[in-house]
Amino acid sequence: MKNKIILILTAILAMSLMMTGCGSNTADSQEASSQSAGEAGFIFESGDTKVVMNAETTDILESLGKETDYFEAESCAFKGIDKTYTYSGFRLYTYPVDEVDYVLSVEFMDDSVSTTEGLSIGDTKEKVIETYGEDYEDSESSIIYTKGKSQLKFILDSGEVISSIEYLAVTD
Amino acid sequence: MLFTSYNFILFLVIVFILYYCIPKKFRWILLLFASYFFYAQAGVELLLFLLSTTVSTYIVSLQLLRLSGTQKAYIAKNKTVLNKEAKKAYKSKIKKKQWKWLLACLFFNFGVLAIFKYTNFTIANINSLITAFGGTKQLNFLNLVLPMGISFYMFQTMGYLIDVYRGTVQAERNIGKLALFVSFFPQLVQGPISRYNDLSRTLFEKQAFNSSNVWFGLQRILWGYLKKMVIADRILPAVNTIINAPEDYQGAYVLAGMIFYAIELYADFTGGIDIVIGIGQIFGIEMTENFNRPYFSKNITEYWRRWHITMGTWFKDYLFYPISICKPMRKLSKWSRNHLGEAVGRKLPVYISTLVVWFVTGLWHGASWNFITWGVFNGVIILLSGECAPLYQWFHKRFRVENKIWYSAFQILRTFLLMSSLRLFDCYRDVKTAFSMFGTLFTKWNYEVFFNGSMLELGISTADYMVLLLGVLLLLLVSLRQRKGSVRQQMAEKPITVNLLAVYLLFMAIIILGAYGIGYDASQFIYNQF
Amino acid sequence: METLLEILEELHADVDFKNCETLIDSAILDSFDIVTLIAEIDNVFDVAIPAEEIIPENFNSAKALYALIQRLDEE
Amino acid sequence: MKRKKRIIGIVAVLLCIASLYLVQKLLMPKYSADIFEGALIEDYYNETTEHQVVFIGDCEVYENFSPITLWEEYGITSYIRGSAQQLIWQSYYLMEETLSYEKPDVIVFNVLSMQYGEPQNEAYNRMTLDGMKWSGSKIKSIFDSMTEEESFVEYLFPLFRYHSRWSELTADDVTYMFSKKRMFHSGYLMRVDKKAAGSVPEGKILDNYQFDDSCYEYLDKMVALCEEQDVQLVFIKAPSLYPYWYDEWEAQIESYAKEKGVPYVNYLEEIEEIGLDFSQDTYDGGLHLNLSGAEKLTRYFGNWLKENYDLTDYRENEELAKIWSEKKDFYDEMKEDQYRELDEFGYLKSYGAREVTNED
Repeated sequence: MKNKIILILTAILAMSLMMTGCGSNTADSQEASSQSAGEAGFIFESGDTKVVMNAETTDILESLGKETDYFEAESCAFKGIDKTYTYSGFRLYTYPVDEVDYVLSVEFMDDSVSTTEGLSIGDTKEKVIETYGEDYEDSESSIIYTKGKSQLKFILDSGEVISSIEYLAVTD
Repeated sequence: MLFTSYNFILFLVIVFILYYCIPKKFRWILLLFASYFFYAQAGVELLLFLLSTTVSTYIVSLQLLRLSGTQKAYIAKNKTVLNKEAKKAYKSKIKKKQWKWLLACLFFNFGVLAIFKYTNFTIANINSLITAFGGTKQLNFLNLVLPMGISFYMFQTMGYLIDVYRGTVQAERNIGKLALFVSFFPQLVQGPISRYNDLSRTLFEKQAFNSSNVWFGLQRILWGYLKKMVIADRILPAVNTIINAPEDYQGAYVLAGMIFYAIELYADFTGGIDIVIGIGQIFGIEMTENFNRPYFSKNITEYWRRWHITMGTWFKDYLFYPISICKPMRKLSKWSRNHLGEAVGRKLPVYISTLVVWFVTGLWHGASWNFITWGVFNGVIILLSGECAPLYQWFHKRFRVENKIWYSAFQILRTFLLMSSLRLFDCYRDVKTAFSMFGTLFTKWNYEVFFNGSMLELGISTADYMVLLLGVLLLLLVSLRQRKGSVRQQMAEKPITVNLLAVYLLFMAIIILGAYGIGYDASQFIYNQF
Repeated sequence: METLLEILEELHADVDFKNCETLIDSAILDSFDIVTLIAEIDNVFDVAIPAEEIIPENFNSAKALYALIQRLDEE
Repeated sequence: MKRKKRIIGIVAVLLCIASLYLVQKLLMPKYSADIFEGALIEDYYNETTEHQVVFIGDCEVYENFSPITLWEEYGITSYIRGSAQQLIWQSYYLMEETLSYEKPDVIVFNVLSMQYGEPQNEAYNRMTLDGMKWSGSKIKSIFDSMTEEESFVEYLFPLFRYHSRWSELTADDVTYMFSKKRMFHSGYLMRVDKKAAGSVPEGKILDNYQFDDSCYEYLDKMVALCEEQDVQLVFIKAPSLYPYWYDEWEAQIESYAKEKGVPYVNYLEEIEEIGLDFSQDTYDGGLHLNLSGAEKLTRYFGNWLKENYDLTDYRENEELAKIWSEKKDFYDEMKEDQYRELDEFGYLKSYGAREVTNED
């Protein structure tokens, strides 16, 4: 029995010795494997409030202060209610997951607000692509960038001028 | 096509019905088609891998056959003139030729395996070396899809080839049959790794419908599904919660994780094998058993005799022995006898080949340092316990605990925990984490979490725990029954109504308690990924 | 034969190798023993037992093993 | 001996199937405590007589029109084949199915669902589809409605879908195993409570206002089907303030209706005429009307029907009168009971309402 303990201890010892040995390699091979892992998404900043998609709303609402307008919509048949908070310049939409609300999207309503990267309604398509790059999917009149669990969507008037900007949560 | 998908069930039913409708002599051909259809579901282009292995093996095996044929003929012809030496010389000449062929084929096939399984791993390591030496240039990863089940059919087929080379197996002249041996669909994805002599006995036979075979096979399949769907997939969320957030779940959680994973892995892997062997049985095909109640092992060596048996024996026969008794090794051993003393010379071969084998075993499980470390540790511990064997014997004799139940129980528990802690390596994202998590077992005393309800925060509910508890108890019960031989046999001897009721309950348990459908993410069998 | 038995005794003093017929089947000899055994035999009898001969039939009893050695010696 | 075995085998199989059926019945959701909407569709099969008017659509019909009122005021027999977030192809196949049971004079379709071009949500699918009796229509509807995660087998044997409910079974699951709780009034889901509509935000800017082609496809099919069966088809947009009804959508529907010669009424534009007061007539801030709202809208609609189509007044018809007075009684009962609960608890406890929490 004693010997078993000794044995196990030696094993542990051996392990800890090898730690140093494998350490460096593993770190990298993990890097390699975790390449596809989701990075942080787009974040909307109002003042010093960071609005992160799919984040719990309580704190965010707290620091955004009193909304100018509030609306809640009971979705057909289901208990959950989608809430809409209107602030000057943008709207915040939430979705519920059992009793808790999460950020669904932030929609700009006028050019008084701008994205963290500095785009606002009225800017041109070129500027968008300059700022956010070529890696987007575009439908008839919109450009959508996806990053982590969030999307940034620009709707273009006559394919040229931004008529709407929206941060969207990618829910699954 | 996951075994647990509706499509697979449908596929199976259709194949089953066809199998017994068509004339006996075509039945193995149907299985061949079925197998290729099954494999094609993963991607038609993947069939190329299957084919390349099959064809290359076919050609080479026939070459080997031809050569030994000529050898016989030659010797027979010149019996009179040839003296012993000449005969030997000729034989070794032939053997060399055969050896070349064999080598070429092994090289080609394992080459394919290596490229698809280990390229990115190698790149990762090269990159890390580059950075280690202050380089900035990094190689890009290739995106190679690992062909389904390649580790299994590769080993099985190469085993066959080596056997042909050794002359213990008569090379198969019908490429169709060889193709079926390589691709037989139930075992294609997760073994067991069959030997040609074992499998071919029933695989190509003209199978007649045998109701008791079908009945037994069916029960085995259900039993497998119960393990996989009711136990393994139900406990899965808890395991993932724990191992995916090592920073949050330490100490007691690691212990819980170890045990949960032990349960999951057992239920998943043995369940999968039950399904495979059961399917074989309903087609009247016998496959080698892959497990023998492993968690009842009293030491690690025994454990590896009883867990994933077909892999163990494969490595033993095709890697361990060849290495440990090859000429250079014998020379080495002789040399060290003379220079380093009896004991060393005696052990050296065993030590070297053991470590090699376990390194490869680790590598076989996956291209990552986790598995390699895991493998090497198995090897080390096996050797260590080998070293301690005399001490044990002394201890056993001294205290006369050998056959005391409580002592056996202790040994079993000890082995179980040992193996579970080794598995930490294939749980956690990298070796470092595995070590530090193992450390927290002793440093972080938060064992209260077992009682303060934290266990319900892991993603499985009280109801789940209840099901799991019952499930595990059932597994235990059946394992204990198995000591008295086949449980299904024992059931069959009971009145038919009892037997039917049991099977019925099994069936209902799967339907109702199975973790399948919407709300559960359909999960692969763990061993499909190797 | 005697020498072979001696070699075996060295491995496991407590086994009656003269009469035991199931050295492999009842897991008395594990793979380590076998390797050691083969090395020894190579040493003493100068007979190299190839991997393909490592099958239960050849190792289950001292007799069988001895027969094997002789056969290989013949060739 | 062999024969005995075979008999045992057969019996066993039969028992097994039977028990599977029972278990399935037990485990399927009963929608008896909340989410009553789930039981709407199959409630139709309890109807014993035909209807002159059949409403088809989503919550904007089953929450906003009251067939009982239609009967009381105009002697028009009607039924609402509505279900939560009913998608347009589901509506079409329900229409198809309904027409295989009866031949109404008028079919009313609420056009809100034109906005959804592809399957939306498994739970809603279930509520529309599980209730349907097996028929070609059901099967087609299932295949058109399935989302990625769903599979036909799970519709064929709902047990595979609901097997996990074993852990949340209640007494209701036994009580309503074979016949659902009576909750509806010819497909109308009653709510008497009030929640005034605040300011409703105008809808987000969309990048594309064009209805999906597949939606038009089914709209065409509806028109064709009704012509073939010569049933008068009517399009409506119920006066729900939310979800937002875009002018671009309105325009498309109008032009489509004109082109096909289908009457179309958008009640959002006639809120005054109807006399709807969204501080009084809605129970959830403008999405759905409550009883008083529904009755107002129904009267208004009934008038319109009477003016435009000559629908017989069946109030004199003994048989129907009997059936409908019975319906009426149940209607009044429930109305009373709901008012009682309002007084007692301040909210409709047993009618799927949420407890009123005074948000600022």
